[in-house]
Amino acid sequence: MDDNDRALLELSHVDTFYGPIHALRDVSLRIEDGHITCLLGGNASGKSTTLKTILGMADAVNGTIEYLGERIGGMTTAELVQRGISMVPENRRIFTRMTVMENLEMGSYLRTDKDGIKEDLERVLSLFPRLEERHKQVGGTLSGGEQQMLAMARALMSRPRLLLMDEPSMGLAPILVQQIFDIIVEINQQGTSVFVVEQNANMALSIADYGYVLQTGKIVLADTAANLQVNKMMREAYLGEM
Amino acid sequence: MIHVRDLSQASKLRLALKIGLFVGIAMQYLIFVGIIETFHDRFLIKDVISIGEIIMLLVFAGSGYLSVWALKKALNPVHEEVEVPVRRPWAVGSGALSGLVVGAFIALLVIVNSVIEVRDVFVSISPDLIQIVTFGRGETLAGLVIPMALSTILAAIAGTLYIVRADVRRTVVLSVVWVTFAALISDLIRVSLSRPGFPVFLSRIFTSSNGLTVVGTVTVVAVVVAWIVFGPAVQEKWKARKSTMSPARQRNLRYGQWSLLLLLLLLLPLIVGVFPSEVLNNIGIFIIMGFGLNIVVGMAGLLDLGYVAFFAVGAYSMAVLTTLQPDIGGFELTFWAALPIVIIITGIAGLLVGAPVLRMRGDYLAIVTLGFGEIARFLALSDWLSPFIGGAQGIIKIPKIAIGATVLRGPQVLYFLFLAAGAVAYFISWRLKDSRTGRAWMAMREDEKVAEAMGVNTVYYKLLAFGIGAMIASLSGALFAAKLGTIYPHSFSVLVSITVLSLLIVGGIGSLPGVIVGAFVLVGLPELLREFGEFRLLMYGALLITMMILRPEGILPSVERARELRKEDRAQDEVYSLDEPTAAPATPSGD
Amino acid sequence: MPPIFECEGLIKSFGGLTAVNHFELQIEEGEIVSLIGPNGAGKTTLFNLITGFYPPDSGSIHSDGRSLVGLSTHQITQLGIARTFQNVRLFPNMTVLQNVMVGQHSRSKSGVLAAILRLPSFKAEEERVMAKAKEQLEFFGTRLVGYRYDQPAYSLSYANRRRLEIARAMATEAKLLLMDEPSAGMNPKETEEITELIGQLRDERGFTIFFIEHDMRVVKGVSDRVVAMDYGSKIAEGSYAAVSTDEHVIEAYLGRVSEDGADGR
Amino acid sequence: MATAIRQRLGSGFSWVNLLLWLLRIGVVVLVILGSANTLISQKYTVANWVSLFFSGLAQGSIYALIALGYTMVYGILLMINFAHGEVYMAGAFTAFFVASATAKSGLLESNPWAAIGLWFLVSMSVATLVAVLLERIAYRPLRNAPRLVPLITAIGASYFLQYTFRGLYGSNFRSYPEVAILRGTVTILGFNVPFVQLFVILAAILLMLGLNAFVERTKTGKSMRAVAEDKEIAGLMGIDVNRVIVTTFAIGGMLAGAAGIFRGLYQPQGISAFMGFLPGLKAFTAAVLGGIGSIPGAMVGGLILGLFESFGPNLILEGLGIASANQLRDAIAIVLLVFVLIFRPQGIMGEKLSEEKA
Repeated sequence: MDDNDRALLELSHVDTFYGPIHALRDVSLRIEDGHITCLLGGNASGKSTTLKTILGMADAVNGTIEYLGERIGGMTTAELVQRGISMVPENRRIFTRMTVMENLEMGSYLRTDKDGIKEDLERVLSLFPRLEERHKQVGGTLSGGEQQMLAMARALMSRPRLLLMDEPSMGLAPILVQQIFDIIVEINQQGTSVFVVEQNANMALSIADYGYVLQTGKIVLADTAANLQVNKMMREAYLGEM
Repeated sequence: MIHVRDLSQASKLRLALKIGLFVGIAMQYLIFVGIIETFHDRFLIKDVISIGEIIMLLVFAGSGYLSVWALKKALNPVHEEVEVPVRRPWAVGSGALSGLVVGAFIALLVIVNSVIEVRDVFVSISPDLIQIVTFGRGETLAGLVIPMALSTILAAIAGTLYIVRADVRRTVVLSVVWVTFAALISDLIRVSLSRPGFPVFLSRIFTSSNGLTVVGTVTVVAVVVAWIVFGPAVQEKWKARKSTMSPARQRNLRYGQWSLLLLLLLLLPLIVGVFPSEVLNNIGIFIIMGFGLNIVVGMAGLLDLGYVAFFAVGAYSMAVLTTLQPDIGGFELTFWAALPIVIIITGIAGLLVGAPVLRMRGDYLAIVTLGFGEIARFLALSDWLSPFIGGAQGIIKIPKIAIGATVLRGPQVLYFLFLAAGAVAYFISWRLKDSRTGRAWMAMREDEKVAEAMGVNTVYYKLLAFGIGAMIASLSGALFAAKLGTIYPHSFSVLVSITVLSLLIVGGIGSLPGVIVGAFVLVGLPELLREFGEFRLLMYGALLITMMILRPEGILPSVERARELRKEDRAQDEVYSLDEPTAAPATPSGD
Repeated sequence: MPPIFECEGLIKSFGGLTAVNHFELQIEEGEIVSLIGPNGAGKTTLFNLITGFYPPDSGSIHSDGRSLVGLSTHQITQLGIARTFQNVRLFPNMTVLQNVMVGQHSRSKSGVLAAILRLPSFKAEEERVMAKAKEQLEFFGTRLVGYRYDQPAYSLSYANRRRLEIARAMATEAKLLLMDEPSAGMNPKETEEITELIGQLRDERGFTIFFIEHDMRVVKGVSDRVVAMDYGSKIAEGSYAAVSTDEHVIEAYLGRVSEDGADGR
Repeated sequence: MATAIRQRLGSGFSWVNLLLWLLRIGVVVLVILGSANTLISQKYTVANWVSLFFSGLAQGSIYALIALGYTMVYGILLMINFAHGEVYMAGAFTAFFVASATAKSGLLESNPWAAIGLWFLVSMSVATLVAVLLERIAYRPLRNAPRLVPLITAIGASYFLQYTFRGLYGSNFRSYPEVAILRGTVTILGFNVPFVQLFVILAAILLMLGLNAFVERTKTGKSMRAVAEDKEIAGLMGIDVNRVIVTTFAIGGMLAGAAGIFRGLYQPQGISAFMGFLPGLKAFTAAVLGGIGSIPGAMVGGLILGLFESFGPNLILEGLGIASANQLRDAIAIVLLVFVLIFRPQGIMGEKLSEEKA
């Protein structure tokens, strides 16, 4: 990868505190346009905090965050959504009391282009045929996998240029995880850049182009996905040195 | 690095206008709601200025003061500790401008009132009121100009005051405050001064039947000025002398101060006279209840809005047990024989109310206890129970309290009973605070689940708090019944609960001296200011809101509660659990 | 002698999700056992079941042969099980000393009357409780002693709050300490210290320790035995070396290696 | 076996539980006994019961409209807007002055429906304004404060508003002008029902249907539901959470304003600045009864409470031999509140709030 390329999103030397906890220490990473980038790490390594920092939900006290060359620190979430960043939260967190269609509608809340929304709705439903079958069902009655799909579909409804995903595999059976990751690849192939935060390293690396490994708030490894897959230190990062 | 922003002239003017508008609306509020007119009946300085007028003048001045304050804040939003000078022309100008706006509001009111009959809707807008707000000129050109001119000038002066030397500012502000305060309690001063043994002229010189005299006012101002000029030096000297004393003498001095205080407390009714003693007793009723509710709300963290129910149970059971009214009770016990029974009955009532609400969340608990309080009143009012507790007619012929053969008569004697009961309530609260029980309560207040995990049986401690709180309230209720000799259901409305809660909050929840201060401010002051009556609860409401927003810890916060109600403490609850979500069955995938 | 802690067939579900599923475990007196597992594995739920925060759907929990099921939290504490919390839960507006003194609650008994009258028994007990509390705080060196005694807990640094929470749990004179991620949010140096401290708690104070931990350095550093959990069930148990190389554990943490290998896309 | 029973009862078998069970049984026994006694004695005719039914329904519609404001605000902010009863009072007061004006100008005579429409327009606007100001001034600064702080503020606001209105408009009771077209009775299935009751019931139902359509179908309504469910995620969608909260207060205020008018139309004793307190408490009861946070719950809860309050004294209390049972009408509504909060805090239609969420 060429370092002179302008990244889609770039964090440089970011420190974040969460309450009294120093959650991110000097984190730098870049997300290339058109690629899948993953951020790996065990429990409590600071993965979610990274996402929150990008979205301005946690304050970066040091460092800069740039999106398409523009500093986005201090922007409201609505401004970020308008600029094409969208997120699939951890634990899915769909609106359980609203129907599938209503959930998707909320995803396109800020958009006013009716035709574009309709187009995206069709695209999204073709990506997730299961949701089409259940479009009138209330979110809370969906299975875990379907909820994950709905959360992804909802995020896509804002027609993002960058999709942030927080632990899409969490709490799902392996077969579903495989399905979800296949869809991530498809989304990426349709032109959306994806940033996946995952604990499930093997799965994430199997689809990503580039990966970072986070350990107690620090980036300890950064390499192409292929290299990381064979890197011995990977396991160490999760399970400690042997 | 100081961020001094450079504001354009236009935005400085806008700021002053904004403040003027804001204060102008507040002024209109005071006029429309009737405060100005009501307080016009009372003089601050006899035949010179009424309280209603001084309120208006203070609001005028306030707009100027506020506008310069806002200007300062706008120029230097971050660093409070750094003085950023506001140049004099701006101070005068901003003040004057905002004052002009406030005055214009009054002029507008006068004009509008002359065109349409506002009084049909707003009862306070009477011809009298128009006279008051125009300072006697009515609907004339002068009536329009005078308020505007006064307001502009006063606001400009106040604006300038904000930037002048601190001691000048203090002198003016303190003089106004103390003169107002002295005028408010002038009745009390008058009564205290005019008693046998005192020369009659003393009371006549300083106070009149309606407000301070000019001499009185000058005296107050003189005292304030003297204090500002000489006070610091005197204090300094005293401190220096004290530090050279031997420890033993210092201790003696402390003892001396305490015994002096005690002596003062004991002699208070004799010093102040009959009517003020009556007021003191009324304050006492609320101080006792304040201590009781402080255990329930302040220590154990259970927001009880129906506390009046226990006061009522105490008063009613005392009344039923002692009354000589032929068709009710029939026990005709003495006060002292009845008291232990009353306390036990009320304690049981506390447990009965406490038991069903044990598992309830804080806000639900508040509403349910409020409901209990109302139910108690409805029952007291009902015909159904009237054979037992008198219904709407209440219970009469409750005998006076006697010690041996001596019947205690008059507020000056009863005072000692209130003092004793207050001391008992204080003592209990104080002793429990630093004990295993108090710690268990506080732990429960801070985090019920964790308190359980530390071995605290929260069921027991909640009941205990309700029980003890109720018993203390019963003490107050029993004295109340015996003091009045008659009780009616209407004395036990939810307003009592709200008053007690308000005084706790004003004094600082959890703080024992705070209870006393709160009771004096919220119960004592309105008693002295009869006109205040109708606006008492208006003020409580406004106080509750502003206290919660600006100073939730109260005037005299207890040390450990100082920041209890502040936002920052929530940081602990919200400490981020890094990547692992906490279990919430609502999102059932967390650990 | 029955083990200090024993549970069998423990099940707890919330709605459709089984957070703890047929879990079983025994802990002997004097052991240090750590519990690891990915997010959402059910670790904290297990702690909540043991301390009576929730009743289990089924299964048994015993301590020293006594059943804990059906007891309320404060009774369980009295029987000698104390805990700390993942996200430090102190009594923020009480002083440091008061926080720890609350820990002594179930080891003291003076009531309202004794307190009001300041009976000699009350005074003696109060002194004992305070001495005990100070003793626990002294365990952490000079950090929480002296002028700190009277500071409110909210004013402490994060690491000190964690220490205070441990001191409070120690003050319950429990036999079994449950610690939920004692190193969470700590920096590497503090983490090292916590590791050492856990060892001392057992060696010097005789506590049996069962703790949840994500930092493998801590787990490796002090555990006699490691238990790994996923989807509510125990997936491995044994020495750190054995568990950390266990295939199930690696899979739980890193995910299954997809069949088609590296070229997934 | 003993362990099994204890396990079933959960971790808290105790005297308190026993007491609660006794209380439950006692209440059921009393209700049955009282009702049976009354019915057997045949003190009241069917016509009596029908008339109680309709007046209960009308009163219940008023409660339901107020309850909607409680429930919507609770759904979004998890706070009890205790001052909501005063918003209702503000509506009733405003309408009184508009009504007097329309009566004076003759509009009420010449074009009554237009006049009544005007009442609604003005008083609902004022009530909305009060509700929105309340949110802005008293509650917004406390958005992140501990739970009890906004409750105390709300109590303060409640008294502040009561005494402000008393100061502004005086302490007299005021009665709405007579509206000719609402006089008279309508015969339904052979029973005479006052037309004004029917008007209140129908208008309230119309408003509630409107609200339902708004919340279910419009984008704003949906965003309200989204915010109620998960503020953070709603924000992630780009929804302006603050605006949604203000909208919620505004809608609650509108409905309470309308309820104020109904009350003024329907009850002869007139309105005063203190009229909001008890209906507010009762509407809160209705909201809890239906399941706080649930919109249909508040509607159903309100109607049930109205009926309960209407039948309760005559049916249950008189059967128990309590004299002047109607004096206790307000008390039994509050007793109902207490029992619902003790035994079924999630209400009829509400989902059980987990302790963490609560």
